[in-house]
Order: sequence, then structure tokens, then C-alpha cells
Amino acid sequence: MIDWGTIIAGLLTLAIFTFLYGDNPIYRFAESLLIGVSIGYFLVITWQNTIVSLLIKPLVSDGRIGLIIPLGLGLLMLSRFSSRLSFLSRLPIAVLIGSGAGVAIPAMLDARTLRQIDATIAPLWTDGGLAIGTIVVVLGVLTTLAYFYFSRAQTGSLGRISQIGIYFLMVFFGTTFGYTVMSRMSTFIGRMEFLLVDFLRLTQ
Amino acid sequence: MNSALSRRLAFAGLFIAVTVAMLIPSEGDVRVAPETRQLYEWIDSIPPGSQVIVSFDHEASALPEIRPLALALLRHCFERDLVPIGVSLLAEGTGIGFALMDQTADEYDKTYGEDYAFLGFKPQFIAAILSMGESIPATYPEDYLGTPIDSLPAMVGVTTYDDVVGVLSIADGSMTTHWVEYGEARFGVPIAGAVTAAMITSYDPYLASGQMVALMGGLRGAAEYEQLIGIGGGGSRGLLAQSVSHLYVLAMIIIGNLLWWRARRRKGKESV
Amino acid sequence: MLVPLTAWIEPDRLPILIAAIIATAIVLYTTYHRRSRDRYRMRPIQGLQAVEDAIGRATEMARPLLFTPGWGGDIQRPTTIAALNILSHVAEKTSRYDCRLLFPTHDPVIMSVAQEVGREAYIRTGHSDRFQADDFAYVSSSQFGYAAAVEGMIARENPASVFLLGTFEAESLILAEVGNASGAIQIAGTDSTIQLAFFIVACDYTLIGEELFAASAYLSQDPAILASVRAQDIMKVLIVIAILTLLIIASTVGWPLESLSAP
Amino acid sequence: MRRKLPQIIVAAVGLIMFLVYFSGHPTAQRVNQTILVDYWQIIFAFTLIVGVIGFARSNLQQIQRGDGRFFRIVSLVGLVSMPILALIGGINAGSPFVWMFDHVQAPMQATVFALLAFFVASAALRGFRARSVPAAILLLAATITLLARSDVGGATIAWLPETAEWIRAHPSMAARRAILIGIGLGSLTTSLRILIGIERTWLGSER
Repeated sequence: MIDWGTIIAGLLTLAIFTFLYGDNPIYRFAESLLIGVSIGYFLVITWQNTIVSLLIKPLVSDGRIGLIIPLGLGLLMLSRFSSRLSFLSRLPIAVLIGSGAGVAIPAMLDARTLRQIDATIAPLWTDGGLAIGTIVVVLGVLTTLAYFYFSRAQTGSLGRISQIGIYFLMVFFGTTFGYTVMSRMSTFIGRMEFLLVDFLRLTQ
Repeated sequence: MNSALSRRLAFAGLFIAVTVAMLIPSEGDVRVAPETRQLYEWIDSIPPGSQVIVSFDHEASALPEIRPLALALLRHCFERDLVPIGVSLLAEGTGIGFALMDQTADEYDKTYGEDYAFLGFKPQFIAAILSMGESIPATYPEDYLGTPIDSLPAMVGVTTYDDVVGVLSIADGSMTTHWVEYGEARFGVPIAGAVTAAMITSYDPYLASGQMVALMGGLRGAAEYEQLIGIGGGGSRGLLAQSVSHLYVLAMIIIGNLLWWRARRRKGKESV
Repeated sequence: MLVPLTAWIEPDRLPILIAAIIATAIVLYTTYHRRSRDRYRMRPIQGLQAVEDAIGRATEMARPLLFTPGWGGDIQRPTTIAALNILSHVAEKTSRYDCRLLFPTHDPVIMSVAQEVGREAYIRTGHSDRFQADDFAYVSSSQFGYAAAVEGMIARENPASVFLLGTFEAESLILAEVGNASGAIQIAGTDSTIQLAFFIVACDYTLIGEELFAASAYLSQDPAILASVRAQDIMKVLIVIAILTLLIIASTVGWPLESLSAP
Repeated sequence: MRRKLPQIIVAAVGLIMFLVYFSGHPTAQRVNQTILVDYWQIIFAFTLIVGVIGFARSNLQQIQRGDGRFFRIVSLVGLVSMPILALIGGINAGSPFVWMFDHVQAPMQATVFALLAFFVASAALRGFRARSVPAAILLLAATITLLARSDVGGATIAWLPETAEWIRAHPSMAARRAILIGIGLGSLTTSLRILIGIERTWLGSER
């Protein structure tokens, strides 16, 4: 039996790879199809998991009348299609933005600030001598923070300190670049595995 | 050399190098990084029968890296008789996560609904994480297949994060950050991450501060984990091609720098 | 109605509440204390001139300008808000010079808000007739559907300048490399730290992390936004002082408390 | 009114969400749940519908105008086919909807992702120059990281993996931590500005 799924997947894979030579109609066909299908997929999944499971079912079968309010707010979004009424869509957007900001404040303070300060603090020297690792971390955190100080020109001693911060940043970018190369290569190898093993059957 | 040509040459070289490396069979042990061992030991220490949330926070595109990671972890979970509860913060993780759980459950003769469950996707990840912290049944009145979750034995006794051992986030992006910043910070649920190699350094401060209990990443991490649980898989394959590709990129950097140096020297001479 | 306070407040979250109150006080002070606000000067961020040049270039070449906020963010993300602030500035310029502005996004909410921001900028300059709402388009929520769409747009519309400002994930290098190959001037800025290495390599100018927030303040010269940059700097100074003090305590007498914040 | 009311809503909802963070009281939890699940999620679903309609409309207009007609039609067919398939066969394993995802969407997406490997190679050839001290540091860190994680036939330099791990756990982590703190503060002040009502960009035009 012909495995149409693998054949189609293989051809579409090759179609995307043609972009490496340059933009062309084959790639553009694949791209257009991908955009359409991916929007359709997301729409279906969101419809099923949100509109049906969180709105229609509880409203119709459990009679949760309170859901009329978010339903109404959601419907206000549709006012965007009228230029006269589109300001109404600001109300639901206001709910999204307001709640997002409200939950972000404590989360940012806790997870990103207090906990990270806390983790930076450790004795700089112990009975065994200087704690080199801790000292490097402290130096890195402080000098990099200095680089992100915008209220004064980066000259004089602040300039020198923030220059050290740049060196730390570069170590981070370098390490990250290394790991990202690994990731990207893994993905490519994965696609090649599909092409060589499943599609062309060149190897096991 | 003009830039379009050099680009295409660089592309062609990568194609050839990787293809050749993949056609050569290779095997061998790898050195296990400490962070991979840490994750292994964390899962190994969980008492059998405990529920653990496995969150498939990735899209289909990262599958080559995600799949071996997810399979190795799920196998370990099932082998230890843990009860994984699958969720997803990204729509595409839904179908993939369900298929991966299904596949590994079969290998260990586990029954859906009793030994594991899959709740599916909720959009707007921050809202999803926070509302699960208040009540999982209210966030997911039914599972992915449409069964009411109070009828699933696997979900018995699970109402909030307090009732699970932790969250294992399998991610190709920054979703694990949201688990840390909203799930851990607010509800104190332990977070472990299995992420693509590219993402791993961005989580280092969270691992160092204890906001994450464990972290491993990449195809290489998957290979190490496979070695720890003694089951070969996608991570161990392709390791040679992986190493070759790293060396190829290093070669590109060196060639680029040599060309640039030469051009600069020539320019320097002309101006003198 | 007498309820014990502890029933309502979790004691272990108090440090965060205190920190939030301090932060609010600092923001209010820098925003509303007029005298100190008027005296405040932010240091110019290197290369912001590049933003103006990029807009000028698109006009001269009569080619569009493409601005995209990346795949990773949603409207609640401050990075997105900062990017939209910059968009407002860019849109004002493009409306004056009648330069086409393309804004593809992966998020329908961002699309709605960006349309509002764009329209507002065009109205401000008196060119509302030039505003094209359809150029502020939702393309796909899927990461690589979005990447493919923007990549195709860059290859075909051939924008003279590309602005990649916002939250980016793996799609960053695809967009930056395609833009680079097309010869566009590229300005990137993101708080997604892993992508920065790639932006630094492939783009003409890159705003690193917080510089994006600062750039939005500097470009708009909006006193309220400048005030918040200053507020952040004050907080940073407090953090540095706190770290140094606590380090000395921890190294000499030992740190008495188990942890600063909630577990 | 057109600007005031949204601002009041933002401030009210934001303040509520901020305050419930500090409370474990059942009422607070219920409020939290209502806003997060009922409001946030449901409103988002509707904005998605708006986005999809906008996408379809702009494609239809372009089809009428005649630019890229064929490709626009392909997009629209792709878009419409997924809900139709879902209606016919459901969305569970084995359905045509899932088949489309597995054999059309997923492979293409993974391949777009795989293009990155090539862009990494060309960026490495073209962009990574040891022009200055910072650039040289970046290159050195990248080289150590990559070499430490490539062992061809078990051959590695003994000290390399440990050095790479130390770099990642100390200097690299420190810089990342400072970035995290900085961005945390940036996010914090932006959120505060939104709640206080100083930040109004999102409101857009006066009309």
C-alpha cells in the first residue's frame, strides 16, 4: 500500500527546503498552505477547548448565567468591524490588559527580583578560602546591572564598570549561541532523518 | 566571492556533511552532564503512584529535539509507576503530547484514565497556569477526549498543584519561564524542565536559585537520559551527525574570520 | 464583619507586598514630582539614530517599512507595549512621508491594538487617508506559520527597513537572515536573551534587553515613560545596595534569615 | 467616556488581580478563577475570531484585486479545510483533522524550523568576526561550549566539559540573572504605569 501521508509530508518538506535557493512558486505554495492550515488548526483547537468547553457547555447544560458577561465582552470584540463602534472593543481588551498587568506585578517582583537577589547572596569567603564562583557571579550581576543604567552617560568609572558588564554579557551570548547551534542542528538532523529513513528509505 | 554564492556554498556544505555523517553508523557512551543526572534523580525519588503534571509546551516544529526528551521522561515515569497528567500550553502540543503518552503507555501496559490522563490545551498560558493553581477541575471540566475528569481514576484527589508532585515542562521556548514565574512563585509547585538546547541557558538563574528543581536539554540531554534509564532512543541516534554539524559551524566561523582578516590586511596595505 | 486579617492575607507573601508598595511609590514619585522630573535627562542610547535613518531610507527608496513584534509576546507583555510605543513613533514618520508600513503579527489582540495605535498616529499628523488597516495583519498564531508569512513578505515586498522589536523566539534568525539577504537595514530589539546573539550578528543595530524599554522612552520623549526609566534606575541602585549590604552580612556574621521571599 | 471607561476597567481589574495574589481566602480564589478562566480565556477566543475574519477578508480583497490570486486561494482553502475536517471527523487521534496536522502542517513547520540550521551556518560564515574584545569573548565562549558538546567517537579533551559547565553556571548565568532582574523591573514599571493610567498607548485613537 502506498503511504500517501509520508509522500505528501516528504514533498512538502522538500518544497520548504527550496527556499534555501531563493524565493520561488513552489515554496510560496507551501508557505500559503502552511499559513492557512495553521490558522485553521488553532481556530479549531481554541473553539473546542474554550468556546465549547468553557462557555457553551457550562452556559447551556449547567445554566451558569454569569457567563453571559464574558460572552457579551467577547461579542464586543466583533465591533471592530464597524469603524463607528470599534471603540467598544476597548472594553474587552481593557479586561485582558488590566488582568495581565495585575498578575505581572507580584510575579515580576517575586520570581525575577527578590528570588534572584536572594540567590546571589552567599558568603564571599569560607573556611576554605575565597569562594571564586560566588565572587564571579556577584561581579557579573553588578557590572551587568551597571550597563543597564540609563540615567548617566557611560563614562568615567561607571563606563569602566559597565564595560566589564559587556564582557559578561558576551560570555552569556557566546554560551547561548553554542547551545542554540546544537538545537538548530538537531532539528535539521531530525528532518534529514525523516527524508533519508521514512521518505527515501536510504538507511535504517 | 559574492555573498549569495558564499551563502549557497555554506548551505550545500552543511547538507553534505550532515547527510554523510548520518549514513555512517555510530555508537558509544556519552558523558552524563550533572544537570541531566539531577533530573533523573528527582524523578527517581518520587514515590510510585504519585501524580505529576507533564506539560507539553512546544509546537510541532521542535519535535526532532522534543520527542526524544519526552519519550525518555515518560518512559522513566511509567517505569516508576508514576501517574502522569498531560496538559499543554500551546495548541500544537496537544495532539503531540497525547500521541507520545499513548505510545509510551502502550509500551508499559498502562491504561488511559487509570494510570495516566491527558487534559489538553488551554489558550493564554498565564491564565491557564494561574487558574489551574486555583482549581484544576474548574479549568479542565473534561479531559482531551471529552470525558468529565471527575470520572477518571487517575485524577482522583487532584484539585490543585498541592496534590501533584510537580510540573515537568517539556518546552521549545519560554513557556517554562511562565511555569516558574506564575506556578512556582505563586503556588510553590516544583518545576522541572526538559527543554531544547537553545533554551537551556535562559533557565540557568532559575536552576541556580532553586526556583527550578531540575533542568535538562537538547538531543544530547536526551541521549544522556536514555543512557541513565538504559533504553536507547532517538537521542543516541544522530549524535555523530550532531557533533559533525558543531564542527562544521566552528569551521565556518574560522573561515569567515580568516577571509575577513585577509581582506582587512589587503585593505590596510592599499591605504598605506 | 469581623474576620481575622490572616484569613485574607498570606503572611509569607508580605515581603512582596512591601516591595510592590515601594516600587509604586518610586514610580509615582518619578512621574509626579515635577521639579525632579523636569531636570531628568536620560543618556542617549547608542545607535537610536539608526531608527530615524531606517525610516528615512525607506522613504527615499520608496519601499515599504516592515515592523513586527515577534512571535513570543502577547498584549499583556510589557515588551509588546514598549514595541507599540516605538510603532507609534515610526507610524507618525511613515504617515508624513507617505511610506507604506507593514505590521504582521501572530496575535489577534496585538493586531487590534496596533491598528488603533497606527490609526492614531496617522490622525495626529493629519494623514488619516493614508492609513491602511489591512497592512496591520494577523498572519498565523503558529510560530513557523508566522515566520513563513513574514519571511515571504520580506522576500516579496522587499522592505527597505525591517524593525524586529518585541519578544522573539526561534523565528528571530529566520527573519533576520532573510532581511539581511534582501539588503534591508535591520533594527532589532528584544528581551528574549537567547535571540540576542543572532540579532547582534545579523542586524545593523540591536537593542539589548532593557534598552528596548529605554528606547521607547527616548524616542517618544514622553515624560511619563522617561519617568519610569528613571524609576527602574532608582530600583537598580536599591538592588545593588541591598546585594552589597547583604553580602557583607552573609560573609561576616552569616545570613540570619533562611530566605528573603516566599518559598 | 470612550477612553475613560476602558481605563477604569483596567485599573479595577488590575487592582483586583494584584490584591488576590496576597490572599488564600476562598472568595479571593473564586474571583481569581472567574477572571482568569471565564473572562480572560473567553475574550481571547473572540479576539482570535476577529483576527481570523480579518485574515480571510484581506485575502479575499487581494484575490479580487488579482495579486497572488492562486496563493491566496491556497491559504483560504487550507484555513477552511481544517474546521470542515474537524466537523466531519472530530479531532481525536485517527481523524482526518489530525492526519492533516501530522502530514501537512507539522512537517512543514518542522522544516521551516530546520531552515535555521542553514541560517546559522551562513551567519557563522558572515557575521561572527573577532572585531573587538567583546566579540572575541563571545566567539571564545561559543567555541568552548560547542567543542565541549561534540565528541566524535568518544574523543574529547578531558577538561573541556567541566570548563564549559563552569562558564555556564557562573559568568554566563550572572549576566543572564542581571538581564532577568532588569527586564523584571521594566515589566514591573510598565504594569504599574498601565494600572495607574499613565500608559495609554494601547488605547489608540480618540475616535
